[in-house]
Amino acid sequence: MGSYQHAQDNWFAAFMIGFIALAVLINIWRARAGRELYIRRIPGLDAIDEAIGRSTELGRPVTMIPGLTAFGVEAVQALTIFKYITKQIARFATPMRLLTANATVYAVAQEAIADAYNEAGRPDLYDPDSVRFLSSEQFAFASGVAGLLQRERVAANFMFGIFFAESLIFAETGNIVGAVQIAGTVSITQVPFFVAACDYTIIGDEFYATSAYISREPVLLGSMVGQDLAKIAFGSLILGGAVLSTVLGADHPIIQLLGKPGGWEPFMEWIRLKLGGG
Amino acid sequence: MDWIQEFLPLSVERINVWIGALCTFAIYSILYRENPFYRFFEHMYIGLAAGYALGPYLVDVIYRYWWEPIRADGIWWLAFVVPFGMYLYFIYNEKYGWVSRLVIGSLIGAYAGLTFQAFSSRYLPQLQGALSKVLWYPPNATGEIYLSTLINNWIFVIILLSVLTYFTFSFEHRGAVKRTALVGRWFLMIGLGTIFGNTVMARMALLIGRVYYLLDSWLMIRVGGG
Amino acid sequence: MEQRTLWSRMMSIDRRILYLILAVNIVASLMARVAIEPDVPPAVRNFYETIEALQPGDMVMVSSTWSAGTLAENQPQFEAVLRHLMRKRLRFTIISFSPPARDISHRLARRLTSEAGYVEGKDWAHFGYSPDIILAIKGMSEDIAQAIRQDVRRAPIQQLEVMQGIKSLKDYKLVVDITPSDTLTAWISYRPANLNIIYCPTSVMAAEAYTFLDSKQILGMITGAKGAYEYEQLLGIVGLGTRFINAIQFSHVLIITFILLGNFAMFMQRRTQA
Amino acid sequence: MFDTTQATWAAFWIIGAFVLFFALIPLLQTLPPRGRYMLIAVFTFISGLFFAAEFFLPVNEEGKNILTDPFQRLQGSLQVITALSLGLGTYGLIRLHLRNAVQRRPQWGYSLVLLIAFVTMAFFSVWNTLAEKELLGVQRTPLLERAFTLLFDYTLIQLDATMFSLIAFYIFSAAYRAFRIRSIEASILMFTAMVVMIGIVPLGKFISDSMGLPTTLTDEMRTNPFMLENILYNLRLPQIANWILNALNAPVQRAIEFGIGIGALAMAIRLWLSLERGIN
Repeated sequence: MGSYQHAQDNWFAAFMIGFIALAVLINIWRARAGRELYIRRIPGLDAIDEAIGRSTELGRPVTMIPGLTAFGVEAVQALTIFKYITKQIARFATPMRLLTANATVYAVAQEAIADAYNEAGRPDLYDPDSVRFLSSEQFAFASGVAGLLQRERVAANFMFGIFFAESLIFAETGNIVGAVQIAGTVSITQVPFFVAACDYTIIGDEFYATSAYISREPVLLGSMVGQDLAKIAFGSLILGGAVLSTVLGADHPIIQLLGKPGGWEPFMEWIRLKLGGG
Repeated sequence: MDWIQEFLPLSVERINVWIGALCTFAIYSILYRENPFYRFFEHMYIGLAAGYALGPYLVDVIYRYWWEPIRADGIWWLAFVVPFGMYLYFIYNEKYGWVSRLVIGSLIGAYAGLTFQAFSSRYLPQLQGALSKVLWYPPNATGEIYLSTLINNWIFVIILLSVLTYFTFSFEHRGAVKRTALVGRWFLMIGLGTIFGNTVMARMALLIGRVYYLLDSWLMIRVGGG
Repeated sequence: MEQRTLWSRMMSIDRRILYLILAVNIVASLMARVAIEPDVPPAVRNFYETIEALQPGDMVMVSSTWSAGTLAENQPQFEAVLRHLMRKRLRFTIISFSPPARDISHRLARRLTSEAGYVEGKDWAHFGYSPDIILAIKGMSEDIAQAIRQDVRRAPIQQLEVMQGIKSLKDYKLVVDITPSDTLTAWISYRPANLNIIYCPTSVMAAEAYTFLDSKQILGMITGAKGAYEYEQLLGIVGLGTRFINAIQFSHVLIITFILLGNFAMFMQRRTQA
Repeated sequence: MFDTTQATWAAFWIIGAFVLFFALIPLLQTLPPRGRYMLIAVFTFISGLFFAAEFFLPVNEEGKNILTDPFQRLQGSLQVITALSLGLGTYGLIRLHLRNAVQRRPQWGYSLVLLIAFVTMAFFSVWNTLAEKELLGVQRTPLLERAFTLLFDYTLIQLDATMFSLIAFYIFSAAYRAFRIRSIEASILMFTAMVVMIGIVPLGKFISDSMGLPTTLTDEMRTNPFMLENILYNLRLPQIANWILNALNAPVQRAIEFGIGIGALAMAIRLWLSLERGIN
């Protein structure tokens, strides 16, 4: 199947992009104007809460790892989740460690964790040494994390962000020390290993939904709701299109219009014929 | 004895191969435990990789796309491109760091603008491919349609829709929707399982390539192939 | 003190012993001379047929972005693809989107082409390193001479004999993307409308590409070194893929055995504890 | 060969441009924070608008609109800026290790190793690319050949390949010690993985052949789906593995793709309009 050089190849593309852009922008605007947008509580959050509960029972520390995530959208969202976890454990004075591989993420994390203790009303519990920059080299970072997980026999291990092959080493070590492990990542290639070695895994878009749910940030919420509308549109098109294809045949101009590059011309031709003939 | 003669690092070529083997063993020594030998070669690796990139950056990019056009074609306005790009390097400076965001902003803007073509070319043909799957023998079919094709089309549409349902967040999942989403997560696991299997194969192949080097180039043992 | 049963000891086996088992398995299966014929999957067959369908003199773009990190997966593919292109007497140009890939592909291509009597500049050319794949593809789609300017040896594009009758990517018949990273989606997104793509990913990226095979956005795929082996069988040559395949499949057997063993040991340990 | 007047003019332009752009910085510095933010947002928006408009504006018979040719001319300079942004990583790395070495921080010896490797390789790499193009009168010498082969083919490539192959050991160890069939979903994942891992290698064919399953698909089998041979044929491991990959895996990947695509479009719009918080 071909590709698009310009929107003119099939104006349906411009229509779809316009629809999604409007759905996102209108919802962001609604959220900013103070409308309460709804996002469901995903099961991953229950898993997080359960893991927090277990670690407070054991009294051993909790680790949070943003992996090699560079500073960007995912890092900000991972820190939102870490901040939430820190606020929960602050109430029980459970110690925590946040281990980073990126200098910028490290600086922002320090601030976020200090904030979390303040917001939980326990600024006295904040220990600047609990947020650490280990190394920016992949395997040096991984072995640093593995060493710490083993030495401190952590009770729960949270991994959120973007991960590469080093994820295996974290998950394996966490498993050996018997920690409850929750992972959340948009790196699809690492998800299988997390599913195999962790207690619960938050997959792909769920990661963004989790941080939007926690932070209630209008831009994230609005965007999430807008994206949902787009997914519903895609789903309906697939369902409707499959039925139409079955009835009209898969080569019908209407079916070609719905996304095929160059599908606009045959469709207009067909319309002209219909109008001229009818 | 001939093998020993050839094996030993007595020629330039063999010294090179031995150095290659040394590098391999140095990195593998971390499997035993963290050690200075490994650290030494790790840092050498990072330094070499960074230094190597300079040649292609300077000659394939800066010379080819900047200096040549200014000098040979007299496109004078290109002279402004590198100074503007150099604003990036203020990023570590606290006072002037913000000017780097002008360049980063332009790059981000460019990629955002390019996304519209990517969205159309990459995703819409996939959408069209999914919605043109026929679910029953069509009335005006060209060519024969097998029952197996129809079954696979049904499976395709059902899996696609249930996984999409799993990834919706703006409404409560209840009843049938909840069950569909749950099944969606299970289907997702099939896709992840295939990624798992393929990833294992890839990782093993990389190790096999290394062992092959040691056997074939270093120890000079003819390997595999039936 | 925890009671040390057989199962708990099995569970806490030193990982260095595991590493050794894997290494021994690979050395042994590399040395083994077992040859099992493959069952060539449709994706590989289509890959082969797509190149077979081209006419001598047709132009092919080889996008080669792999470097040493994935050498074992991509080198067998690269070698087999170049051999196939030269056997069909096709013209080709190579471009790389990572710095080390530039030198690796150029050095390897020089060796392979000289064996087949291909002349650089006349039968093939290397466009060097380009830092941004999207801009390069979009640029080449309109005018290669303007977008690339000169090949790695500083020969202006217009003066290369291999480029005769070729103005832009629209005049190419095929793209072969040999890659360990996300270059395929850039080719899919920004290529000229009717330029076909065939794909040589590392196995890690292969599973995700089946959706593109289904939608015909790529016409064929060879999966890592294993795919290279199947492709070599179709070509009737012995390459690196053929040398690696035994070690690949026996490492799979080993991994599966140990996943099951680990789970069994854990299950038994829990039972004895309870 | 080398036209000196042309080169002098080029150098003149370049020096002028550098002076101009660096003189501009104190001027930019007078902007208040809000003004700086606005300026960044404007830069982001305008560069995005250019590419968006190139895509959306109607085209003539040649498939071009008014922005297609300007894009062609800008292409090279955008490549230069991309390369400079890639070079930023190198700059940060060298800056960090230079500081480690100069201030004698702990483990500064390793930083020194890194710097020496960097300088040596950079020297030969630049020399190599210059010699390739016979630029500035640089020639290919035996020393260059020998040093570059040693540093590139027998050191960098070997280290790079070995680094990546370490993961195989980690996967194997994790497979034994951490991959647990602890839930329905982990069971589905593991089972699929195992079937695929055996089915896609020749061993899968070997096992199926030795079980006596039919080896080829005849036309009769194709048209008659309920024939016993056809059912048996489809139970071959390679067939099952391929069916999993093509029929079950493809729609899953497509659903993931749709999620990514819609998400990427939404994020592009947020970044383009500078709506993303915490980043800018």
